[in-house]
Amino acid sequence: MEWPGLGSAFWLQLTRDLRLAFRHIGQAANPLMFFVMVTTLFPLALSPAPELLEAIAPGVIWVSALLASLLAAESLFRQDVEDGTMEQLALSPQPLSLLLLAKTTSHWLMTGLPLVLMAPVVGHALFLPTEAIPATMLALLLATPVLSLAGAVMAALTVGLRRGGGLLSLLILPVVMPVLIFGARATDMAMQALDVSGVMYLLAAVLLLAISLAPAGMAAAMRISLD
Amino acid sequence: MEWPGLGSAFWLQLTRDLRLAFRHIGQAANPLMFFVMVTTLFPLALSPAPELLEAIAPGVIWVSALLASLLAAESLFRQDVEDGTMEQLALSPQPLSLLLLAKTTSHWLMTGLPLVLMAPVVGHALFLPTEAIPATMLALLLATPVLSLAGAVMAALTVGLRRGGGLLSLLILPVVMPVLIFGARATDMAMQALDVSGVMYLLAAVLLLAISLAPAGMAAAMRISLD
Amino acid sequence: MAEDTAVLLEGKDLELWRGETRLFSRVSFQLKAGELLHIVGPNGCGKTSLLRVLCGLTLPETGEVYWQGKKLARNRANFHASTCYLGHRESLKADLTAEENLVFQLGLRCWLSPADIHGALERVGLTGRRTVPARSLSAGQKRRVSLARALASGAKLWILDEPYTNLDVAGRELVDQMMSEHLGRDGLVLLVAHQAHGVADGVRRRLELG
Amino acid sequence: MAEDTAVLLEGKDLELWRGETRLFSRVSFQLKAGELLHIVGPNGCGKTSLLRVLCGLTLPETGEVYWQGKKLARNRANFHASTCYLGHRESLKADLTAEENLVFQLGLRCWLSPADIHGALERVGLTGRRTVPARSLSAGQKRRVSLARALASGAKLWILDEPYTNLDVAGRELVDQMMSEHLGRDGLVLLVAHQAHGVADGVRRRLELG
Amino acid sequence: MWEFIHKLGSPPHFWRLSGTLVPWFGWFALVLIAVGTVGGLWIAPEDYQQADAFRIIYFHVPSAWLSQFGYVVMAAAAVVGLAWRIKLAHAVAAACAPIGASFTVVALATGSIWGKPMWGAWWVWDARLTSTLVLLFLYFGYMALRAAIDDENRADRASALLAIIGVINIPIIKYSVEWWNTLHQPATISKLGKPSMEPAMLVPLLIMWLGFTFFFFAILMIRTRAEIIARERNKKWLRDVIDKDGV
Ligand code: HEM
Ligand SMILES: Nc1ncnc2c1ncn2[C@@H]1O[C@H](COP(=O)(O)OP(=O)(O)OP(=O)(O)O)[C@@H](O)[C@H]1O
Ligand SMILES: Nc1ncnc2c1ncn2[C@@H]1O[C@H](COP(=O)(O)OP(=O)(O)OP(=O)(O)O)[C@@H](O)[C@H]1O
Ligand SMILES: [Mg+2]
Ligand SMILES: [Mg+2]
Repeated sequence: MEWPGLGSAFWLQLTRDLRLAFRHIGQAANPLMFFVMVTTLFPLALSPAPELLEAIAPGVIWVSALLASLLAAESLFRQDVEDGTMEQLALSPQPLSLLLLAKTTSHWLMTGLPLVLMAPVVGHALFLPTEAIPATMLALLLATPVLSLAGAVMAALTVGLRRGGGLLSLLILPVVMPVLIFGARATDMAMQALDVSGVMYLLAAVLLLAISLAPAGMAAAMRISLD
Repeated sequence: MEWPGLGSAFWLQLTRDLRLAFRHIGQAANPLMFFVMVTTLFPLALSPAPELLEAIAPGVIWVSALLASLLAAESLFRQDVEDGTMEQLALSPQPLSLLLLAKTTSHWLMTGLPLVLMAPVVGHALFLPTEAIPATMLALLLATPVLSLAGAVMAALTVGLRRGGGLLSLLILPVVMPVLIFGARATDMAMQALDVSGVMYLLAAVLLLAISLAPAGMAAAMRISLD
Repeated sequence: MAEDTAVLLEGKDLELWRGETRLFSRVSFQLKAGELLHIVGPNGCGKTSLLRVLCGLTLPETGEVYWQGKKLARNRANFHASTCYLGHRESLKADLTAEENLVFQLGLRCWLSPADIHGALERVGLTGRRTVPARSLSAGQKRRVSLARALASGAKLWILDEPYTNLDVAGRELVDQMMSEHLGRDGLVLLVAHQAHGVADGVRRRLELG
Repeated sequence: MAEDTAVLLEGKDLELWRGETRLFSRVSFQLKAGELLHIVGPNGCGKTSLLRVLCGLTLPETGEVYWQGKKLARNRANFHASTCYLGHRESLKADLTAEENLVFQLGLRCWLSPADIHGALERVGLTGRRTVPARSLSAGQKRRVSLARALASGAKLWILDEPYTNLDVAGRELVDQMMSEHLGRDGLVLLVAHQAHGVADGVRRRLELG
Repeated sequence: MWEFIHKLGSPPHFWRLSGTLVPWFGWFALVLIAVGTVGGLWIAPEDYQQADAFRIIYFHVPSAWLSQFGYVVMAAAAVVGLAWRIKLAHAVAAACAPIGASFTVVALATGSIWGKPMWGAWWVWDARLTSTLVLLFLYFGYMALRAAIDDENRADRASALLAIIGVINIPIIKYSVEWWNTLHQPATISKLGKPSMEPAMLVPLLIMWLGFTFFFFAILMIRTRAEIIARERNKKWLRDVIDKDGV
């Protein structure tokens, strides 16, 4: 037997998910909306003293990035499992891990990437010093995929289950806390004009680790959930 | 024909949704855990200096309130619509608005109430001055239902007008932002030992408005979506 | 005008469009107590859509549905209290057991003792599966839960959309029995089914769509 | 050992438990090219579960499934490339049209020209519904999309779980034709259906469950 | 190896083995902890800077150690359960979670009690403290996931996977003190060669550590037996055993 190669399978899955996402543009917009709300909330709600905002800027950016991706993880696989298309993916000759990775990628493109692109805007809103913004964007670029991947693994674990009770968040947060720490540290150091390369390397390493391990984890978890 | 009264219908719907969320009573702890985590995130991301934490405490508490209500809102009605139980609700002699209100209530009990109850703990972790806590709890008690109701209307809209319906969900921004801002303001003022009664009255007014208008809105949107 | 001889359910030239296509038009019928209307037609001719119009889920393009002589929009609650609709999808909460599902769905429309619900579940042969969540029931068992709902609902009008789906031979006979008994009780049945039903007695009519 | 006379699909004493109950045990069978196995049994006896075990979705408690003599776990990709599974649920993305759905699902398993897919859709009589999202297709039309998938997949082994569901008379005949042709092409069919199928020729076997 | 795993993997065999071992472990633990407590709280000399406050170390360190060790045991059991499909291993993992969680709680509690005099705060956001908190969350997540799945078989496999994923956190806890310059005490005991602690303080600590470990295993076996009773409730061998010589 012969079947299409990995590349085309990945591409097919990716494009399909993106098309679906754009048909549900509303749901896709939610995390972004949340991100904007959060970042505008702080200046509005707190006494908007620039130095204070500047001090909390890293925390706000990173936590809202984390929470936004968390928000989206919930609905990553659920629909596919409920309408039975996931079953068909598991029954296709393509490795399930690849297909789920593709789904996660599209998910990242819809939730993670916008955050990276919005970082400058948010940064300005919070009086983040301009020189800290490139570093922040790079750090986000490295970290958000990790958040998506971790979220995907946990989503695959819990997809069969009744929702609510914030079980998913309970599972994701512990795993991603280190990423958060590193990321925020990167922004922090950049603000003090320190050398961030060390942290960046660390984030990159974590990302590589996640990319290499997460897909297998997702696939295993998904096969269990489908059983 | 005769059928059970509104009260019992409301109660039935409420208990069913709660049971769906917490099969085991232990799961009722998850939302609490969730808030503990969210609040631990900020100190992680920031340099954990007490005075800084104290400064952002209001923002943190209110952001996690927003998150909690958004997290579940997206799929508040979707599952019922997809598995066809919503159809049966629409075909029951009971007014649909009542049943949807009951669903929203259970959602609030799962997401909003825990936050209110955890506020003291969270506040303490973030060095929120003790005298600010009662005001915060009251404000949360008034505001979180509004968030849940707004989220529910949004959910009804997104479920209904599928293509791009989510964009309508942006309409809730004008509703939600003021609530958040006033809420955070209340905490802030309480921290400075100012008189918060004004803000409280305002929040209460918004709550009454929401309770009186939202259910009809949900029901209408839902009937359209079921057509 | 609610004696049993009177017309209970009536559709007056109903018309429905979907996108560019007109599904049906000028559909009219009357149904008295103890009558069964068997709606037939090829796939996609609009049977399900018609049923949804009749139970008030969909607004028809033109035409009206009357229940006990009143427009449906006027006495919706009254109408819904006396109808039971079984669609293509069993509407069950996957995480609740069959029993819990029935207790909730029926609890909204009538007062029932647990005994009644057990009785219905026993009638459809699900006593052995008390503790199983609906998710892991088999397709036929899910269908049987819906049948139990119709039984216990005590509704006057049954709207059944392909009730035979996924049922084994015994199950299909059960459906026929249920319908005959219901008609005997002066109940009304709106039936959509591709295969011929086995209701011998009672007044039976056919409506050809498409 | 992949000549057509050889055993292609084999199940060796399979056993499966669900909760406290044992669904089936010591189920064994062999299937050669051009053979159809009709699995029958009352509702809830474990037919669907058996099919899921056979296509590798569920791990059996004991026993093994062999494809072309190799354990299923060993050559999963190979096996899945040559099987097509139609479950109780048609697995369609509600927001995509029938065509888009097929293009994606089949694109993962074989190279197809749009013409092939149009051909399949035409065969099952859905040419008129090109632009309709799967959500608003009728139950029978959805089922027909799944049939089109089986047709276009060019798979050697068809696993059909109640393919007749929701189909009108013409549709049921279509299924029978499809199966006969497939068997004629030395294909294998695993069929679960409550009513008798209309496959005249070809080797037909029965497996009673429960 | 293979035979051994499968022999141990059979519930009846484990039942017999644990039945004989539990009392031994229990008594060892009791004696060691008693000795260690006396040694730690009375015999050991005062710390020249912390006075008596430091004595809490005798409860803090062992429990903190067991909080991690417990997780490793749980993950290892999970691996065995997934790889060889041994049900007993899953039972062990399930039994392990609550124990590890409670030791983590103790570590956190004693730690913050100690932190009050040392750092002037119950809690500081320091790497090791945080990662320990994360560990607690991991335990909770594991238990929550298990509770959320009705079908036992699936619950076993899913939660096993989660346990394995979570192992990442252990090295972070262990080496957080080296990776980040933290408030928290760096490795003072575990430093090979000459520990930077005088024997009179060290010896009781080691005794405590040993006692806590025995205690851990005793509880683990007891809880596993409970799990077995729950899982094999309608198996014949279990009924026979229990009829013969009780639980
Ligand atoms: C909530 C606060 C604390 C937590 C969560 C915590 C956690 C831990 C952990 C996880 C270990 C490693 C145990 C091992 O790997 O064997 C440890 C060891 C230790 N902790 Fe703490 N700790 C806390 C507070 C403190 C305080 C306030 C002190 C004293 C100033 C302290 C002193 C020590 C010492 C001396 C060790 C042994 C170091 C070694 O040799 O590895 N801890 N603690
Ligand atoms: N937006 C649309 N554009 C064109 N056709 C549509 C649209 N939405 C629905 N339809 C058509 O409306 C019909 C709905 O049919 P319905 O479900 O009532 O059929 P049915 O008689 O129940 O068929 P079945 O026997 O398969 O259940 C389908 O033919 C479907 O293709
Ligand atoms: N956790 C559980 N406890 C007890 N029984 C269970 C559990 N999960 C599933 N079952 C039973 O397993 C069986 C699964 O049946 P399956 O879906 O294979 O039946 P089927 O032969 O396909 O029936 P149908 O003809 O209705 O499709 C059902 O009888 C169901 O009640
Ligand atoms: Mg139909
Ligand atoms: Mg079946």
